[in-house]
Amino acid sequence: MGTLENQIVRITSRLVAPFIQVYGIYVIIHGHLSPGGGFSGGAIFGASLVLVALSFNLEVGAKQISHDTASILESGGALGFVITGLVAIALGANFLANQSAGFPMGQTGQLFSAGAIFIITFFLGIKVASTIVTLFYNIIEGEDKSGDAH
Amino acid sequence: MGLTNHFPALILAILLGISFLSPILFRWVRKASAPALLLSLFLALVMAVYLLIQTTQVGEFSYYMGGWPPPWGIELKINLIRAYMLIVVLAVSLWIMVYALKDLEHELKTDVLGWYYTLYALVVASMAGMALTNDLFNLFVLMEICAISACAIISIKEDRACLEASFKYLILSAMGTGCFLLGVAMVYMVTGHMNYDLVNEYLPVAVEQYPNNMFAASALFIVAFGTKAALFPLHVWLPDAHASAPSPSSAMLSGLVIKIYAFGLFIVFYQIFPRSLLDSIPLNEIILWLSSMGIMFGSIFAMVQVDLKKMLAYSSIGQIGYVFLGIGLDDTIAMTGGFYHLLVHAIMKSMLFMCAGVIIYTTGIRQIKQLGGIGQVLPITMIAFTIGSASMIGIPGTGGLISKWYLALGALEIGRPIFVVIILASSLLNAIYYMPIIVNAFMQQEEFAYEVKAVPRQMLIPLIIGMIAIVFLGVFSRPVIVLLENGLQLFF
Amino acid sequence: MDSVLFISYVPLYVVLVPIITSISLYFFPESQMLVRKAGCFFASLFSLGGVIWLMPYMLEGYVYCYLIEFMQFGLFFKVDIISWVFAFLITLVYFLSVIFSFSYMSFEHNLRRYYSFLIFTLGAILGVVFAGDYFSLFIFFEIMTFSSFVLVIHKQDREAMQAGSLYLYMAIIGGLALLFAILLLYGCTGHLDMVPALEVLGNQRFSILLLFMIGFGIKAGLIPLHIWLPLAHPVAPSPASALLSGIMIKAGAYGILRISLILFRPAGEGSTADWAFIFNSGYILMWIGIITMLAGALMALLQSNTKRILAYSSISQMGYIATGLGVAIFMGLEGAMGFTGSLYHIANHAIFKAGLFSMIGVVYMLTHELDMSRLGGMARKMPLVTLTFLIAALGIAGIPGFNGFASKTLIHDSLLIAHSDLGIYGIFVAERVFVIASALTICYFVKLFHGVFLGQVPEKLDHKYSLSLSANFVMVVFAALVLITGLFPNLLLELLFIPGAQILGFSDSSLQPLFGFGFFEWYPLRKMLVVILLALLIYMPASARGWFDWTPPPWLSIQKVVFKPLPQLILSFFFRGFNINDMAMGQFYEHTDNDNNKREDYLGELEIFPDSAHDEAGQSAYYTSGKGLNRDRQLKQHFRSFFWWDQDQWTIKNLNFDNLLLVFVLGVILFIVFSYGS
Amino acid sequence: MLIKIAHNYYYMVAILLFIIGMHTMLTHSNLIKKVIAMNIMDTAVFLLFVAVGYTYGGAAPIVTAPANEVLYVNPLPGSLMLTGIVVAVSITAYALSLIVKIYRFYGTVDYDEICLIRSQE
Repeated sequence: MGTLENQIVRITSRLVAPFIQVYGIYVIIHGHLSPGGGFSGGAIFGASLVLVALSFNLEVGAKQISHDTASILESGGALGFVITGLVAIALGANFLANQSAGFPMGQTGQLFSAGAIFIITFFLGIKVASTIVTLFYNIIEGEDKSGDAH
Repeated sequence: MGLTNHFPALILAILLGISFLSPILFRWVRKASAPALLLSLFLALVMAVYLLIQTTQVGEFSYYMGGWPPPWGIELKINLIRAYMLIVVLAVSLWIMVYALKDLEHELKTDVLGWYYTLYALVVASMAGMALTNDLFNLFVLMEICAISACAIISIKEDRACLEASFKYLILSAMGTGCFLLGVAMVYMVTGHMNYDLVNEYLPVAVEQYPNNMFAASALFIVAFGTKAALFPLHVWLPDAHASAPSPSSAMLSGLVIKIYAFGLFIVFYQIFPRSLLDSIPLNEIILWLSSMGIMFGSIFAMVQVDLKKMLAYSSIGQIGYVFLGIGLDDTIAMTGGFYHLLVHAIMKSMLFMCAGVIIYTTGIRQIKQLGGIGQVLPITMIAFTIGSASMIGIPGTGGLISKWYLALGALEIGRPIFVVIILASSLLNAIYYMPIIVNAFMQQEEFAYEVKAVPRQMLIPLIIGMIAIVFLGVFSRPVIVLLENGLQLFF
Repeated sequence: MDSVLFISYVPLYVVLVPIITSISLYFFPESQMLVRKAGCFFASLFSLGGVIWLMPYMLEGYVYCYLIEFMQFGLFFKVDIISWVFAFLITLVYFLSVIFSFSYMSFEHNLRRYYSFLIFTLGAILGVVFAGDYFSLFIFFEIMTFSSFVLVIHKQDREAMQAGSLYLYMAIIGGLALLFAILLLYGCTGHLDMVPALEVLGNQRFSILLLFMIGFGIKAGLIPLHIWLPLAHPVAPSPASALLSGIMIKAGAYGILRISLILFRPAGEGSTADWAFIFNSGYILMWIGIITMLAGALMALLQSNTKRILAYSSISQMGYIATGLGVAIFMGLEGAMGFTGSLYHIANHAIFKAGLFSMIGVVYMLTHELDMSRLGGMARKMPLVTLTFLIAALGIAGIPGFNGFASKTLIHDSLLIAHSDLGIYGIFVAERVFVIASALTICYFVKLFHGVFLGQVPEKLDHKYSLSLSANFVMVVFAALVLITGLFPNLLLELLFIPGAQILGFSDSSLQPLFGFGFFEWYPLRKMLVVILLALLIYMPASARGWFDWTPPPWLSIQKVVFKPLPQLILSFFFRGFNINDMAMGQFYEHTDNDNNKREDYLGELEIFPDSAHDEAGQSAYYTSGKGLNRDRQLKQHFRSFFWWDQDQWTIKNLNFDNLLLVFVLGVILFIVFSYGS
Repeated sequence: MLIKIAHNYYYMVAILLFIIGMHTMLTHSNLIKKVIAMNIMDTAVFLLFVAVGYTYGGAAPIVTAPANEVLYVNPLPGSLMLTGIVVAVSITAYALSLIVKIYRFYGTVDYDEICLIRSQE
């Protein structure tokens, strides 16, 4: 359906989406430096993907990130979090330990600082973004099936 | 030194890890997913047993997440009672999972099995976390995780009853956790801490300064835990949720999930609240009377049920009352009984739900009146049912008697024989609704009228284990009782 | 008497061997009857042998056996001579019943279950009498109840199921009463040993005694707790009836004996125990016994079913035992005669009642007929049965030369002594009632004997009967036991019962007359003659005018008057409450399944209910509450219009209601907390 | 009394929000509105928490600022509430997905209508 409103929405969202994504990534990787972090950034990033899928259709959305990929990423993000915690144990400190486990702390205020926090935030970002996408797909697909059921 | 120091965190890490891993495993290496879940539950159980042994040797000890001590970091604390809870949770969930593997194939679609394992591991992980954590806010988060995943293992079976029941459960438990969070906010406002021990340290002063605040908080806590644990008038969600869920979920929910909240209330009452608060306002009285009403009404409601699983669910309302009675009686002996009942009921109610699951699996029957003569065709299942019911009634030789004995003794100890009467009356009511089922199942003259599938061995073995466990708990109760008595001394 | 302690595991083996045998026999396939019979035979023989082996130790002291860590309190066996008497009776009667089962049960179904539970019950009953503390006693008592339940409902027809469910519920109530009593006792004393403890019980002694009496009285069949007995004993297979009537009810008597003569006794010398309390409890027990005796005998006279006569006769004979015990209690340390009398009667009753049930069982086995009106003339067909039955009946009637005579004489004498010592008129009345009840006993046995063995043989039953050797053996042994005991009454008295009385601390002056008691002197014989004459006086006119066929009106039945309405009332109260509760609280217990979502959910529930109510009490409760249904419906409408909400929407899934409930509870708790706090 | 209340106005706002949420929960039959009400209730508690942690004139507790700043806002409630929000979001998402499925069965998300449909079956 190529109505005008549709076109406006599509073009705008196509224009805006990359910026949103970049901003999301920014928020994620600056989680230890400024307000924000894995959850906020992930939510922003995930919203951009949802935006694309909403303004176009499911196939286009799926080209960006498919349902399966999203759910695998979701598990992977959470697993990464747990593994980071376990790495600390392997390094001889407590679970989820940071400096005491010997993660490099870097210079305060720099991007690569705060040791494991950075990694954890990153994994969290992946997890949250993919969760939002998965939720979206789940609900949308449920709607689709309901059309058949009625 | 070494890996064993990290066991408290490793238990959680392993359970969370497997819960995130299992959808991936299920997608790529389908055969490995179920054994991996069992293996990790088993590993966690081994660690929990190790923790228990360690506590008996060195006493209470803490684990700081990330190496941060309490005011800043999250603290996991292990003492005898917590280790006991942990073992109960892990052992019973491992046992249920063995049964579930077969039953779920029948009750669920294949493609959601991986997600079921995820949710199951999440429920177990959150319960283990609730047993271990020493931080109010963590407790809140874990309660929410537990609530969502518990709802999800109901609604994963997509029929209407399950969906509605789990929606209702979700809303009510969200209200419950809302109340809990409000209570936590009030405690935080006056103490500035979340850690149990620190809160406990600062509360006596705070109670004197802001009594109203703490009164409100205590009421909120009771309602929050009461809703979650199905304390009597707040139990409304339970029968639907537990009856409509797939049988392993019912076993899990009735056996463990409601218990962990009772444990939470125990922690709040006896570890967080100062004695002066409990003495000045009748919190224990409220718990006592609510639980007594639950014991009586749960049994009475169960009597008129026609659906087997629904009857079991109502019976759970009565039985959770015993645990709360133990908490409310405020006496070491009674509390020992309550905690013992927690274990015994976890096993027997799970086993009864498994029996119901076997009956549904093999015959498709849910109505009680259709069960006449079923003992001839499903002997082991019905013997398991008999032993479970006997334990519910409190027949000697089963664990139910021991817990009732201790509860009643505790009630006498503090001079409240009325609760003994309630316990015994409820035993009678239990007999009235369990006995006819057993008698009809075994002694009816007519043949069983329905078609019966063969029972898979995988479903029978857990039942046999359960029978042995109940009889064992009834006969050799001493070690557990001693453990509980030692563990409860910390709180008095 | 110096009592020596022996530590031996024989009591444990004696209890465990039958139990283990029974469990292992259950796993044998149905077809291997020989193994099963042999297993039962040898298990009961082993128990008998073990009990006999214990005898020399018994005469010198106690045997202890302690299993620590078992069931929380440890399993504790302590066998003294009183326990031993019971155990010996149990194993002896069991041994004979097992042999009798071989021939009797060969035409029955479900033998695997029968033999397993038969022999299991043996272990449980032995556990009851060997138990050295109240907790062990309670455990075995309950196990005994549940395993004997299976024997009661063996036939599985409607009658058996009804009797069984009544038995089960009564027994569970009894068990809970026992548990409560034991809990209270433990709360008072801090231990559960069987030692005198009247002083420490304080204010709770009355409730403890009452609860114990309810718990044991249900098993013992004392009026008014006897209602299950005449239903349950006749429906069981005859060997099992023999055990139920001969042995099982003695467990109740054993409990009463242990409670009243050991627990409710002052501890040691110079204690300030409340003898008035002891006297009152004994006096009441005696009267319960007297009433039980008379009412049981009267009810037995009015029955026409042979096994039911025997069941009522059991109730009546339990009355004798209770009377003897009551006298022993209220006479304090002077009550040795009453005690020995009732212990003697327990032994005698076990033998002749088990024998009588076996003989009636033989008749039933051969003719498949229990009703006296359709039997008759069996004396010609089964001479041996007739002879043995006659001996056993003479025993129970208390004719000199048979065993019942000795024990009844002792109990009667104890009443006379009590009257002459205390001079209470009530005891005199009791003694007269005793005589009348004894006469009635003779009457109903004459009636029973006449109905079954004399008269014309009905045409249907007029053929030749042959009987297996084992059944003959069992009957002959029972008759021989009756005769031996009856002819040498002092033998057992001096060997077992007097030492038993010595354990309980009865004074020497009261024990003295029992040595060399002159049973066959003119004085006791004269009493018996009076009884026989009285019996003839009653029987002649009554049988001629057909008084024995009178059916008592329903309002005389305790079951109809008290025991049925009571649960009905309670249940219907709950259902009614349930109903109102339902209206007010939004039907929250209702079903969510598709097929149960009718608007009038509660009505639907009630209509389904009769099928799911498995016993009469439940069903009648349903009907009682059903009567009020219309009124309730109107009430419901009223309630609906009362709230400003539209009540129609308040169904199970109504979250509004649930949330409101939550808020309401929160509000109530807040209110309570604040009202107390400030 | 009134002045006390006025000083603690944020508590009052939080309680007001909580009551609004509860009222919506109780009176509205639309399931989605119920979920929204749940969120309002949660938000009330979050507000309360954050208000508890706030210090008048305090700055954001970021280490990059020069060290002469003395007053910091307590960061703990804020970060805890972030977790709380995550939890609330996940519950909302789950509740909404359940509502979608309930809609599939009944064709409506209104509670009264669901009851009506069920009573007519």
